[in-house]
Amino acid sequence: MSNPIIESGNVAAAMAVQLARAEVIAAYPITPQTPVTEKLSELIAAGKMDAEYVAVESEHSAMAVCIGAASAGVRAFTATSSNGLLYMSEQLHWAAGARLPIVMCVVNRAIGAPWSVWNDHQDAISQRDTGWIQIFAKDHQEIVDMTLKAFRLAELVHIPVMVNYDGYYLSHTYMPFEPPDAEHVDAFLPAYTYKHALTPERPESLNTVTLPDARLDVDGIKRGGYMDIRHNLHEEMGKSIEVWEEIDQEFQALFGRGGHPVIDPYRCDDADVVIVAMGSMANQFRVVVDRLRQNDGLKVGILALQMYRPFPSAIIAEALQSARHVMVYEKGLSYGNQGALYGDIKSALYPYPARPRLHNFIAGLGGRAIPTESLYQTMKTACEQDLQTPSAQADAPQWIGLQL
Amino acid sequence: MQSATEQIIQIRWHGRGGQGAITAAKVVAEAAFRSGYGGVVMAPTFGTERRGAPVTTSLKISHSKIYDLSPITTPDIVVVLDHMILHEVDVTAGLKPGGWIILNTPRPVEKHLFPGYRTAVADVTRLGVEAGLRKGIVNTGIIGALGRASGLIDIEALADNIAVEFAGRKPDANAMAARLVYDATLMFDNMGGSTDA
Amino acid sequence: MPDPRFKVLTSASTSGPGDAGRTGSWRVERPVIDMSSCIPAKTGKHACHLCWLLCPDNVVSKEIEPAIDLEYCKGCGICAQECPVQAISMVPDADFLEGADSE
Amino acid sequence: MKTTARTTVLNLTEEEFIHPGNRACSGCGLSILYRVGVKALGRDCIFVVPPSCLTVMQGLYPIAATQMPVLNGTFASTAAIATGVKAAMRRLGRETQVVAWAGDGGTSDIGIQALSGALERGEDIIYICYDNEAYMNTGVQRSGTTPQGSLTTTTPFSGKSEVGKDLPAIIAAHNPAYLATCSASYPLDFHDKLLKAKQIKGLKYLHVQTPCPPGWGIEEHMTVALGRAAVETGLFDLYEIENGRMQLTGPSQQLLAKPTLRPVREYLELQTRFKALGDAQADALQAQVDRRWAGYRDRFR
Repeated sequence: MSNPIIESGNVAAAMAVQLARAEVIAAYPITPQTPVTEKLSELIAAGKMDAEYVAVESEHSAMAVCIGAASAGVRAFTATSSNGLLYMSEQLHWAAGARLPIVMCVVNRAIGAPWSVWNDHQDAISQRDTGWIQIFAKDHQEIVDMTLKAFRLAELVHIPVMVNYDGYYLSHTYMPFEPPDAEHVDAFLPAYTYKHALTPERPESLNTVTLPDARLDVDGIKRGGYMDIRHNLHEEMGKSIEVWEEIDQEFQALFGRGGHPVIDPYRCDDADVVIVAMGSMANQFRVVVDRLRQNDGLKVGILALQMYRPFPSAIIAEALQSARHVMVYEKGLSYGNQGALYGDIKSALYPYPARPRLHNFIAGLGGRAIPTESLYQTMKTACEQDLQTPSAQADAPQWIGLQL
Repeated sequence: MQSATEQIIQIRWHGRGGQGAITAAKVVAEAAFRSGYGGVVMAPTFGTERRGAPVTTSLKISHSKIYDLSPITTPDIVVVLDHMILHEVDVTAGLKPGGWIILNTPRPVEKHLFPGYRTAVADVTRLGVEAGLRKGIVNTGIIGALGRASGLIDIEALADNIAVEFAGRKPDANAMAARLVYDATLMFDNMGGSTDA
Repeated sequence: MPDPRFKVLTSASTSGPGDAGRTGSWRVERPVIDMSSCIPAKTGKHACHLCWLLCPDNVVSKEIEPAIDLEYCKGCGICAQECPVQAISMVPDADFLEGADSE
Repeated sequence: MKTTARTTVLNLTEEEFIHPGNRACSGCGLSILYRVGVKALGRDCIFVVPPSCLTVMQGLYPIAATQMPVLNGTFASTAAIATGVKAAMRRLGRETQVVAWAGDGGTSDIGIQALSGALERGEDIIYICYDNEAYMNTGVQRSGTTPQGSLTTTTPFSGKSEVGKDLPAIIAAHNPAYLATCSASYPLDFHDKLLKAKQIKGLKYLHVQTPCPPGWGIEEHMTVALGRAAVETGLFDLYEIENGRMQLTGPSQQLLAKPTLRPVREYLELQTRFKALGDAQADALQAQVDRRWAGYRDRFR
């Protein structure tokens, strides 16, 4: 096993991409993602990584290069943030519909207007329906491990994977992590091959215009229409949760880390109140949970959600069955409705007998600081109040730390 | 079960964009980690600051993994790479009572008294030149003052990590700067007399 | 390699003729070659073959007596227009319909 | 300059790479171009195609008209997708030609950013723009290259008021490894320019005027005649730019010997799309062509 090192989250991501032996890197700068592609260009220029580095002219083209490379059977990677992710939105749908196992790091940042370079999750949340698998890391070790596992997952299920981590809180922060050794990574992540790879030996036309209805091919075999292809994407995205868990077990056997690939509960076993959050905020809540238990005797736990799409409804609903209250804290929302994660959790619980009361909190948009003290006070107040708020009223998200 | 609320030492670095406060904080983080602090988190200012503007960097040090990445609001120590910053920024903001102010200044320590706090000063700029560095390189030297005042990490561990971080960029002179500053640092406890041994 | 439990359906097409069906049915007029004027037919040598070169639909053969694949010929008439000796005439397809003769 | 033996109709390969019975319109200029062009490219190539008439011509899943691999991609990203495919070919150690084949809208409008980037990077690809001078696939809307005065469904009464973009000039400003203009009516010229492009490293750009019967308002059998008229009237010139040097080629070069060219009206009057073009505009166009050709004669003769 390698020795731990102290580096930024962006460097951690770049090291994982190096270890994964990505072969084509498409790069376009955007804060706070830029250091990922800077580091990769440095690794390639220094001969420490053998890959094609394409300095493209836009994020739209970054994903286009990945689409081209992956369609030809080569492992491709890019990274972006915020408006960059939105600029490639069309390509995200395309990559998923074409079932290309592209991996992309998204360093989560608020979306303009107005401009903000700071962290929230609206970029990734707004792309939740693209058909990409979306996972969220909480610290640098998870950035490294999840990125490697993301390549494995993408290539097993042939669905692109977005590895999300918080801008600045993780991207520019330095902390220790252990880079896996290359030999074990090679064993964990075999070379990518694609049965439909573009090649003159077996010519195929990919992403051809596809009719609403099924149609016979040149050999008389019935092939699905658009809807059948999309249904398959949906079904197989759902099945990816299981594969993600299996990959985590493989990873754990090789590297000794893992065990909570989909949800990561902390002190939830006996909790009356369970907080749900994604990304680094979920780790921050561990401190809050400890204080609430220690100082106030409140039985509180934090459930970190690691996989946002496909949404692990059953796993989450099961995990929340014994909670009386669930507090969903999130850094993005569906404007005019409620927190996107909140809505997902609410719908996940609907078929289950026990439905804890749900409470929605919006925090940290555009980098608004989320002081640990304010999380503690918010939780304390919420727990001390009569938590039997009628659900219609509780549905309206409470905004943490508003200054107007 | 390990408690996530375990004591965390919080150090806030005040420098100017381009001055190397981030690198200095990273060296201290490395040295702390190698010295047995399992939890270190170093976070630069989250912003769009440009060269020359005052910037801060946060360093948290703990014996166990740190889960709370929120910015430092109540530091135990502030490190100031340039005494002129004192005119622009209230470096004591949130500083815990009795906390340390580590300051690069050519002036005597008596000129930098902060009621209720402890001060450690050294002419890091001059000592850096003495160590063989270009004038204005202060980020390695100031680490010596931090090591001396805080006693958190052994000066040899700090100097070693400086040499590693600055491999190919005058590693010996940079390590020497920290050693010279360590020896020259003067400390004053404005809560009741000099702590200078 | 994908997990065997996954089908990975995509729109990957393989090539074959007649994707649009028998496009000969699009035609209103069909080209008819007068072999007594056609340069290669008349001279018995490979020559001219402009009808083969300029056919958008790849339905004219490059033979001494050029043949037209009426299954797919869309009847655009470029061959007739471009023939340097006007050996090709466009004749209403209706004239060739089954039963047209018996009327 | 190296001279290569020109392909003739007699020695052009009989091997066909495009299946008949595809979805192209009757008399489609692109079909002629595509069918003959791929003969020059051969089987060791991969096409990248954005939404365009070519997408439709390629066939509907699961049947394809082209016998070579094709990657259909989003409208704006043709040159970038081709970049990715080429990067993959380098990784795989393959010499396979990567050929982007897009329309004028996909090149001069929505795709120009990606193309400009690929040009600046000097990507080793062939980029073919078949210019039928409007968005034909969506039903004849004005594009950046639509000529002034042309009726389209978005310039329905008096025609496009602006002058069309000189796209080859924009490309030339990027200093591509090779640039050529071609016409669907001279498929062998296109074929041989592709043969040449295949031998050159870097980005090779071929701009091909491509008559479109429904879009131009011409009868289906007139496709080739129209493209020829565009060249013979001096409206659309065939040339190459290599190492920054421009040279008229083939049919256009032969026109240099002629004292006068066919009047542009002969070309305009064959098409309903120019029926709103007034005499003054036609005269202005003629004057513009005359000036350009006077310049050519001074320069090249």
